Amino acid sequence: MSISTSIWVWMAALLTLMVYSFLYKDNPFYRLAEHIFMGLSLGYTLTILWYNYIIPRVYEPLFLPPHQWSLIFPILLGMMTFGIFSKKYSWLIKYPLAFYVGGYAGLRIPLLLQSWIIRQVEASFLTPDKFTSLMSSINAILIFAGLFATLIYFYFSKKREHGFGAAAQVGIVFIMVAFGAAFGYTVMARISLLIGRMQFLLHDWLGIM
Amino acid sequence: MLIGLLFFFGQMPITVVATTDSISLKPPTNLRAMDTPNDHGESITLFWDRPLDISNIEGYQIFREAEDESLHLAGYAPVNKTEYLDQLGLRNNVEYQYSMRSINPEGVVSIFSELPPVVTAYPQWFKKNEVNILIMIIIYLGLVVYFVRIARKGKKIFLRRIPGLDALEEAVGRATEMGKPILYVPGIWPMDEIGTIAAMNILKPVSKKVAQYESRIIVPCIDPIVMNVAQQTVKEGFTEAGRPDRYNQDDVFFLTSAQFAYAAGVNGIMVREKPATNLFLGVFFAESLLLAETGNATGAIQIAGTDRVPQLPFFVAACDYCIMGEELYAASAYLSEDPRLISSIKAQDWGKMAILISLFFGSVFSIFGLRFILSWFSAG
Amino acid sequence: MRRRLPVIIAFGIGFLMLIQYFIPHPRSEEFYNVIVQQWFIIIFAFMYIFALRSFFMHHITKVKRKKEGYIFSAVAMVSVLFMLLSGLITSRGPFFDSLYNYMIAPLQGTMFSLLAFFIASAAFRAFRARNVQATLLLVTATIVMIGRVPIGDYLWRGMPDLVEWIMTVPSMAAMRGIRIGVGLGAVATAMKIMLGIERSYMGGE
Amino acid sequence: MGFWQRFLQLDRKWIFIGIAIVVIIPLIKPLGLPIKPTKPVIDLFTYIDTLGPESDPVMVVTGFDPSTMPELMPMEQALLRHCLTKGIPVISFGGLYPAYIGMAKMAIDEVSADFPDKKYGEDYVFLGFIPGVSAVILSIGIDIATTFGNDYYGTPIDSLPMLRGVKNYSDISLVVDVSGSSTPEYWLMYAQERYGVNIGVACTAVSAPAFYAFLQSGQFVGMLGGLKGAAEYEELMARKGYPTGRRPATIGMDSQSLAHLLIILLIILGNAGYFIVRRGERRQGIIRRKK
Repeated sequence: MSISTSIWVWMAALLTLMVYSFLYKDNPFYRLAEHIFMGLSLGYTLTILWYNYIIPRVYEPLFLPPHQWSLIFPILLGMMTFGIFSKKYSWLIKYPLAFYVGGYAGLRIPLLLQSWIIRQVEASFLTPDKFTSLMSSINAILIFAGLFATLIYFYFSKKREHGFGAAAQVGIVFIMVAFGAAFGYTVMARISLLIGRMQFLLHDWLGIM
Repeated sequence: MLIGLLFFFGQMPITVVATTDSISLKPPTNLRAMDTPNDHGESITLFWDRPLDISNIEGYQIFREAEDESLHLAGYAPVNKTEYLDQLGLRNNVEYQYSMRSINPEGVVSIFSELPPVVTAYPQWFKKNEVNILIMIIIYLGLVVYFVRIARKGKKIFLRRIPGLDALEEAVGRATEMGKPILYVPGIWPMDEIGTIAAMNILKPVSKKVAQYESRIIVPCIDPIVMNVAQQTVKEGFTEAGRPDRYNQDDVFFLTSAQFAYAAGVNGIMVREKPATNLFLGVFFAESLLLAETGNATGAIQIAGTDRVPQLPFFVAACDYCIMGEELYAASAYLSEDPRLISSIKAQDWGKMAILISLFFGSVFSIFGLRFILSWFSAG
Repeated sequence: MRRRLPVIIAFGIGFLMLIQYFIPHPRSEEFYNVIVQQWFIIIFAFMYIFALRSFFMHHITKVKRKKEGYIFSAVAMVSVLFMLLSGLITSRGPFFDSLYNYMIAPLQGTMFSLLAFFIASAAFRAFRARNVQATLLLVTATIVMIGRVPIGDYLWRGMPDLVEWIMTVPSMAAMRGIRIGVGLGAVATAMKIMLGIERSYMGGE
Repeated sequence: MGFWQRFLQLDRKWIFIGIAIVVIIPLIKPLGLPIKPTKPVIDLFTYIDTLGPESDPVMVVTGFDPSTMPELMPMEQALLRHCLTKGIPVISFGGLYPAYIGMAKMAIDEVSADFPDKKYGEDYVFLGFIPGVSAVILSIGIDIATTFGNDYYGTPIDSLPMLRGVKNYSDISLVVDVSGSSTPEYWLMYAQERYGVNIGVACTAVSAPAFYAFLQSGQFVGMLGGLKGAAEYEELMARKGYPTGRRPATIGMDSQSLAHLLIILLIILGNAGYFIVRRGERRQGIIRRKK
C-alpha cells in the first residue's frame, strides 16, 4: 500500500484534517471547512428537496393530468408567509404556522401516547411470569421500584417532604445510574468513529497500515 | 413491486407429485380464512389446525385463487405455525378462495386441505383494538381543560422549583453585565416535534427577559419553519418588553440544514462571538456534547434542556444546569407565569399518579389472575 | 377574528389529524398522505424561501460590510450554489455523488468523531465524586466503559454480565420513568396547542 | 499551586493529544491485546461453523451505509470469509435500502479476491437491491427467484447453479443481518416469526442493547455487537486457523481498549487529585480558623 493518488481521497483527507485542527483552537482552516460544510449541506438538502419532494409531490400532481387542484390551498397558505414583508400584513404568517404546528400536534398525540406511555407501562406491570427465578424476581421488583421513584422525582405540584421526598431521592439515584451507564456505553461508539476516521487517514490516504 | 410479484406468482406452474409419500403426508385441517380486522383492507388472516402427525412435515404451502387470478402459491408457513397473514397483492372486495397443503423436506407435497368458504378483504372505519388510546386521550384532555378552568378562577397551584429555570434570569443578567450576547440553540429537529415547539415556547419569555436587560440574543436555526417561528417569537418578546427597537432580525437566522454542519457552525459562533450564556433547549441528538463541550471551553454559563433521554447525560456532564425530560415542557409555563399554562402541569401530575396507581393495582390483581387493568395498557 | 382564526385552524387540523389515527380506512390514509406529504411539504417549501433569504442576507451583509472573516461567508455562499448546480445540471449524477461521498460525508464523519475527544475531556472534568449522585454517575460510567472492552473481561469474568444488568435493570427503570414523564408532558403540550392555550409559537396573541 | 491543583485544571488539549496517541499508535503497530469471545458471538460462530458445503446457504444481508461502516464492515467481511473458508454457499443480499448496495459490493469484492478458487454462481451469489422493504422480506419466504428475478449482475437467478433447489427460507440455513439500524426487527417480524428461518444479527454497539431481549428469548441465533463483537469473531476464526485477512476489528479493538483505559485513568486521577486538593484546602481552613 502507498499514498493515495485519488484527488477525491486527498480532498476528503484535507477536509478531515481541517476539522481536527479545531481541537487545537479556532483557526482559518477550521473556519474554511466549517463554511464549506454548511454551504454544501444546504446545497445538498435543496437538491434533495427539489428531486424527492417538490417534483414528485407538488409539481407533478399539480401540472400533470389528472391535476390535483386542491394543492392550491396549501400554496395559498404558504404564500401568506410573504406577509412578513409588510408591517400591516405580517400577522398573515400565523395561518400557515397554526396549520403546520396544529396539524403535527394532533398527529403526535396518539403516537406519543402509544409509544412513550402505553408501551412503557405495558412492559412494567409485575406479572407472575416475571417471578420465575430469584434473580428475575429481584430484577423485576427493582425495575418496578425504580420506575415509581423516577416518576415521583418528576412530580411538580407537591412539596418534596416525607415519603415523597425520600422517593424522589431514590428516583435521582436511579436516574444517575442510568445517565452514567448511557455515558459509558456511548464512549465505545464514539471511539469507534474516531478509529474509522483514523483508518481512513492511515489506510486509504497514506497507505501505511 | 407487489404487482410484479403477483404477476410472477401467477405464472408459476404447480407441480403435484403423487407418490406414496404424498399420501402419507397429511394436509392441515379446519382451514379458516377471514378479513384481518382493524386495518385498511388488502389483508386476509388464515387459521388452521396442524395435522395429527407432523413428524415428516417441514411446512405448509398456502394457495390462493380469484376470478381473475389463477390458483397460485401465495404464502408459506413453517410447521409449528397455525396462523398466516396474507398481504401480498391482495385487493379489497375481491372474492378469494384459499387452500393449503403440507410439504416435507424433500419437496414432496400432500393433497390439498378442505376448502374454506370464499373470503373478501375490506377496510374498516375504526380501530377497535386501540379504543383504549382514544379513551385515554379523552380523559387526559378532560384533565387539561379542567385544570385550565380552575386556574381561570384564580386558584394558586404549588410548583416545585426547577434549578435550571431559576438560573435563567441570572444567566441573562450576567450576559448584560459582560456586554456579551446570549446564544439560544433551539435543537436540530423540525417544528413537527413537541420538543421543538417547547423550545419555541420558552424562547418567548427568554427573549422578553433579554429585551428587559437590553442584551442581545443570537438564535441560529436548522429548520426553515423553526426559523420563521423563532423570528416571530423573539420579535413578539421584544415588543412585549417594550423594546421592539432592539430586535435585530439578522440575529435570528438560518445557519444550515444538516446536523453536523449545524454543529460546526454553532461551534464557530461560540468560539468567535464568545456568548456569555449558552442555552441549548429543544431536541438534540449526538451533537449535544459537541456543542456543550465547546461552550464549556469558551467559559460560558450553560443551561441545557432536552426531552431526548439519551442526550441528557452529556448535558448533565458538560453544562451548568440541565432541564431534564418533561421539565422542558413545563418550563414555558413556569417562565410565562400564565396561570392557565401552569395549571396544565397539574394534569401531567395527575397522569403520573394515574399511571402509578394502575401499575400498582394492575400488578397486584395480575398475581390473582385478574388482568383487566393490564388490558387497558395493551398497545393495539 | 384575526386573533381567533389561527387558533381555530390549529384546532381543526389538529383534531382531524388526531382522529385520522383511529380510522384505518384507505380514505383516512389518503387524507393523511395528502396533508403530510403534500400540504406540509408545500408550507415547508415556502418557509424555505425565507430560510434561504435569511442565509444569504446573513452572509451578504458580512461580505458587503467587509466584516472580519467575510471571505468565509463568500465561501459558504459559493458552496451552496456549487452543490445545488452540480445536482441540478447532472441530475444527481456521479459527480454530485462524489461531492457527497468525498466532501460532505468525511466532514460529517469527522465532526461526529470529534466526540471521541470531547467525551474524554467531559468525563475528566465532570466526573468528580462531589456528592453521592455524582459518585454514582461516575462509578456506573466507569464500570460500563471498562466492561465494554476485552480488558473488563480479564479483570473480572462477571464484568460483561454486570454491565448488561446495569443496562437492563436500574438504567432501564429510570429511562422508562423519564420516557413516561416525557410522554405525558408532550401530550399535554400538544393538547394545549390544539386548544389554543399555548400559542407563543406563533408569536403569541 | 501544587501538582494536583494544576492537574485538575489540565488543559483539555492534553487530553485530546492523549486520545489521539492511544488511538493512532495501535493502528500502526497492533499490540495484540487478548480478546475473549462472549456467548452471543460464540453462538453465531458455532452455528455457522457447523455448516458445510452440503448445507443450505447462509444469507448475509447488508444493512449499513458509510456512517456506520467502521463498526459493521469488519463484521460483514468476517462472516463472508468464514462461509467461504468452510465452503458454505453464501448469498450476499445488497440490502433493503438503496444506500446499502455500495457497501455490500465493497465487502463481497474484497473478500472474494482472497478466495480465487471460489466461483461466483457456484460458491457465492450477490443479489441486488429491490424496493419494498418488508414486502421483500415476505416474498423471499415464498420464492427467491421471482422476488429478485436477476442477481446484481443481471444474470437470471434460475441460471445460477448455487441457487438451484433454493426456493425460499426453508432452503436457507441462516440469515445474518449486518445492520446499522432497526432492520433486524423487520427480519425478526417478517422472516423469523412468519417463516421460521434462523436469524443472526450483527449491529452497532449503540443498538446492541435493544436486541438483547430478542437474544435472550432465543429469537436470534447469535449477535455481534460493535467493534468488540467483530473482533471476537475474528478471534474465533483465528483460533480455528481460518484465514482472517487484515483483522481490521482486532486492530481497532486495541485502540478502543487503550482509549477506554485512558479515559478511566483520567477519571481516577481526576478524583484522586480532587480529594487530595480538597483535603489540603480543609486542612488549611482548619489552620486558618485556629489562627
